[in-house]
Amino acid sequence: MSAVEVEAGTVKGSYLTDGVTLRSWLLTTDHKRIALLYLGSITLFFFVGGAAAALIRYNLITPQGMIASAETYNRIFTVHGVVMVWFFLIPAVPVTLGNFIVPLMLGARDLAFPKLNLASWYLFVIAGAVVLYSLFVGGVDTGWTFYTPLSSNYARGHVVLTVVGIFIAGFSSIATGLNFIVTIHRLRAPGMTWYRMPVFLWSLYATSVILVLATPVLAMTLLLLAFERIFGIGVFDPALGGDPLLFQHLFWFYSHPAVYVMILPGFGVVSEIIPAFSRKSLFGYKFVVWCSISIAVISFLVWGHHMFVAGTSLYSALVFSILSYMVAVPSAIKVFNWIGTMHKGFIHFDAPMLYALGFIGLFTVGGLTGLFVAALAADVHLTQTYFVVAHFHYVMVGGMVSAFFAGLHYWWPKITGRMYPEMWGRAGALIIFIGFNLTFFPQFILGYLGMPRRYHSYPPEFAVLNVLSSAGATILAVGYLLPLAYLTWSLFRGERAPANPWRATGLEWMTPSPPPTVNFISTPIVTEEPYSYPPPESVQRHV
Amino acid sequence: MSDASYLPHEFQYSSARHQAETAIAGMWLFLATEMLFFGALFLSWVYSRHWNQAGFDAGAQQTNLTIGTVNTAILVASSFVYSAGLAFIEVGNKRRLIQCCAVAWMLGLAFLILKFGVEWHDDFHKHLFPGPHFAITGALGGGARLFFIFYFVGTALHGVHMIGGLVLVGWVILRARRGEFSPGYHTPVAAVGLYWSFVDMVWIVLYPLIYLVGRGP
Amino acid sequence: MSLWLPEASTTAPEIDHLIIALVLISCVVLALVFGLMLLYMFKYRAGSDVDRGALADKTWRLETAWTVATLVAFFGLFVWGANLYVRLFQPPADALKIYIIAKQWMWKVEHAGGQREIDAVHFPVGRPIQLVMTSEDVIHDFSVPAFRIKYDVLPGRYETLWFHSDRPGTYHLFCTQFCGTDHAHMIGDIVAMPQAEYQKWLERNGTGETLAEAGKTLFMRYGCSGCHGGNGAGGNQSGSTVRAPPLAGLYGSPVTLADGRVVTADDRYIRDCILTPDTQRVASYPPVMPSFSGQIGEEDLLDIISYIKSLAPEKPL
Amino acid sequence: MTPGLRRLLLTGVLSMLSAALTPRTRPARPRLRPLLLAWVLLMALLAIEFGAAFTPLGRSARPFVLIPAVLMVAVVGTLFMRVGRGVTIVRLFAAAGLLWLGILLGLGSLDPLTRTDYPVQTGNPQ
Repeated sequence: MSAVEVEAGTVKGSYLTDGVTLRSWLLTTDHKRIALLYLGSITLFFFVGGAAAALIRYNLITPQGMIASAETYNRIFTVHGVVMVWFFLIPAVPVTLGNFIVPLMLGARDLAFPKLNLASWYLFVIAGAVVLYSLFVGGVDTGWTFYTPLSSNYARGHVVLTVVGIFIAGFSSIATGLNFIVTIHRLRAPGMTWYRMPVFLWSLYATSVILVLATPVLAMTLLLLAFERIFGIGVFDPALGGDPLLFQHLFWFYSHPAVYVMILPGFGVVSEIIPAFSRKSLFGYKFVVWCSISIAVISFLVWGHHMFVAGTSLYSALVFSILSYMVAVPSAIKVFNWIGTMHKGFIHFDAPMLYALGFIGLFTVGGLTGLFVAALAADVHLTQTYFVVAHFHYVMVGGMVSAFFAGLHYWWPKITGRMYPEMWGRAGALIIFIGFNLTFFPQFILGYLGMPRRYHSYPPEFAVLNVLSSAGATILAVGYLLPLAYLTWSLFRGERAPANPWRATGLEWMTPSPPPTVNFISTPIVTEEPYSYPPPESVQRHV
Repeated sequence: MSDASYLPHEFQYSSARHQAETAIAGMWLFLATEMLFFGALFLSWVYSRHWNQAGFDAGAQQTNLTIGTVNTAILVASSFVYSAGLAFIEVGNKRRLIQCCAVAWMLGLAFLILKFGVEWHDDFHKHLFPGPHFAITGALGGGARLFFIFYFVGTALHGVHMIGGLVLVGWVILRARRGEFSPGYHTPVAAVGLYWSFVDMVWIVLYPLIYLVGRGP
Repeated sequence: MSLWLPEASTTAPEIDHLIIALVLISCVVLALVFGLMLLYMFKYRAGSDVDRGALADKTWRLETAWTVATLVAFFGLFVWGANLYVRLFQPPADALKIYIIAKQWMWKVEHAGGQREIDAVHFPVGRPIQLVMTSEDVIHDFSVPAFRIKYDVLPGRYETLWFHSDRPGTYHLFCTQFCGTDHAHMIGDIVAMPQAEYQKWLERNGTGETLAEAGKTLFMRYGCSGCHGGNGAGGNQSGSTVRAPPLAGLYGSPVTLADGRVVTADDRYIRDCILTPDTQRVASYPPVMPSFSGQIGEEDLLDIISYIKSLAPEKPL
Repeated sequence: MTPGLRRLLLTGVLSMLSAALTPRTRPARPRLRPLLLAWVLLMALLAIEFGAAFTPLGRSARPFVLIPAVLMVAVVGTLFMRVGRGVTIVRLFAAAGLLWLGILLGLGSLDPLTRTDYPVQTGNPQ
């Protein structure tokens, strides 16, 4: 991608300095500014959800529970689930890094529908406000899964309010996904053929397919749940002829693909970083690309594996089990490809690379334990225990949050025009990796031993492992606070970033840091494959 | 639309035509999400009927087939007339566009009046609303109740989409009266037309689910 | 090779074998991934002078190889897990039935002899036990880690679970489907006892009235006998104007329904007949039976079903 | 289906094909013919559906009255919404919507349609 020279010097100011009033931010249609608005919002939610997580680990230090009331505990883990899933994990990479980077990577000036993009942020904020309000006026104690008939007929608390919040957040997701898909189809720079697109774009394309096609099902499900709770319509109520498993089918039709909404962008981020810091092109580019797309499709065929012991038909359990193994194949292929990329590379250990390597390790553990719960008979023993909790935290927190941090560090110079302190970045990556394993590895064993999830108190024989997990959580908490501190510091004191601090490929590095409002002064023309890192010999000389 | 190259467009697009085609594509993708939205409702129909077939069908037999069929014909006609309006503006006939949109709008309103003013009114009168005085009791009551839940939820959600459609068609009429559309620029007319026809499609599926499948000896 | 968790049922070792196999596979893959990662991190670090040689530019051969290898391994795991799962949910014919009713937040347990207990299940070792479970309110889940079994307990229908334990002892019973405030207190004991002790326990806790006897009283009280006859002999015999199918000998036999389906009359079928008779109507009988949905509690239902079950055909009227 | 109906459907399909194949030049007159054809087809299908309401069909065969509705949806999609014209991704999006709808309804109904009563002991006590 050589046709564009860095135009530093010809541009005065950047998207950050074009308009400094609050109004110019709140009414902006610039994808870069909207990305920053989103970044602020999801950071807030990450720490709300994180505080709930801290309280959960605090409670479980002793078998009888440190928090006196079981009801309070139940509300806390519901908040943790709802906020983390819908207000951090699902939006995190797409709406921040995606929003910022997608048009830049494509060589476009903005997304296809900038006003829709701004509207999606407002929807997100309104949704978040509704959910936080419901939390302050008493919260919900159903778990984030809202299983009927508990949520419809039995739970106290503000179920309808929370559901309304999630319903609105869903439309924000749909707007974002729709924008990305149309943008990637229609706004590629001249010469940017499909196979010249970096994997990050492919991943966000796959993510958006899921957002756009799964979220409406959640919307209808939540609508029916709200009707069920307010009017007692009975669609999910066995006493009125309904079927509670219908709720679970509809819910997981959305929520299982949503897991891939959380992880696919992470795949994309890592697929950018590993080649950039190995100074080598991505191993098996086309395989990685098509793995992303096939994950997006197959992820819709596996939701039934959440229901192996729920009372579905035996045949449907068998079908869903084998399909679940199918979806694991492309994920496995990706891990092999990243490692293949490192082979014979020139590996630099900057903070983004360390986070990315942490991602590969933790995601591999998460993926492998997924095989346990996809095997029908093993799932019978392991499901609904801490084994499952550990499994999905390895994928979503170990995997996805590491990838989010990797991407945030990688593109931080581009977004802010400042460098973060490198040593602190590396320390953060290491502490998060260690803290994460200390927190969640014991939970695999707890789960095998049979400790059920969502328990406020537990039999004393589980105490040692729980204390270990809670101790690890304190390290993890330090690991997450660290980036907040040094990244904030770098905003004011960080070194000025050059246009391409990593000597990386990709159109986003061909424009100044931070980019001008119009992204590119002249439309870039793409002439090369992605990841065209110079041959190793020349790098060696350079080093 | 070769004469459209000089028309204004947003800065991320290369031409007005590029922008117009993209907007239409975006509308189609939105309609794909709407398909899945109603798809979840249709799945609830499958479940409710599967577990309560006799009662569910007994409920369906209480519906007003005449109004349902007339309403289907009205919506089909409305969609037809609107599409004709689009065909007229493509050749620059602005007057016909306004006339067609107005007819389509009124047909849509007629549908809503028949549906909610007459049919729902009768249903309430016959105690078919699944409340405490629900008319169908006994062994088939449970299934019939679930049928009318589907009936009221389905028609209400479709009705909300219809009202949204009427607002959009009204907006198109207003802009058309201001003379904003031409053979070179009529993207909003086409996009709203897609939505309007989609709402029609939803009804075309709801019609047999409500009035036909449960009927018969 | 159980870590600290006893393998107290006959299927537990089989599930453990599957889990151990999965652990071993995971360890191999992890060693491969971490090993290669660490090796490359060291060997190909930017500063190292190691000879990189020429890069392989054709990758599809390698890609196909590991795709196929993964697929084959996964298919093997699927077959293993699925085969065991299917057996896990096929109760043997001679199982002793115990009835479980879950409600927020307790387990109510009923034995055929009329013994009732709460948050504990006593049963004899050495023979298969089949649980017939339902819930009075929300979805619960009956989980016994020591037996490696677990199944959701849903309102409005019977679910079943079976196990065979040869090891006397007391094990944990957990509710593992979140069911509201005191979910964590919905725990109990699974007590496996030697035959003789179990007999003693039954005698000690006997109420003098078996489930079937209690059910007979209810059969009269709810008016079932009005149509189905005093001993479930069928209607239209003793001057009754209503024709109703006979119930004696019904349990376990095939029934042809009005819509042509043939089903086996098990607990779930009889339950559905009582609660939603129109969906389960027997061929050649008129649809006159009223629905008892919402009028009979779960415990009474179990008693009535036990009574119907006890009506063997040879029994003199 | 009657032969007359079959002929009607055939002409419909043929004209859809010809509409899709005609070059995309702006006609001097509005293209009303395909719309009229669509309207006629839709009314015919509606009449079939209406007739089906009075046909004796078994309870499990009744969902087949959805077939004309599916055809009507196809007519609206091709002739009113002109899915065949415009940029390729329009067809891609429409196909994606249909495919995923199929997944939702297909895999979603798999469970209730195959759910059996729990396997009871077949060894009859008699």
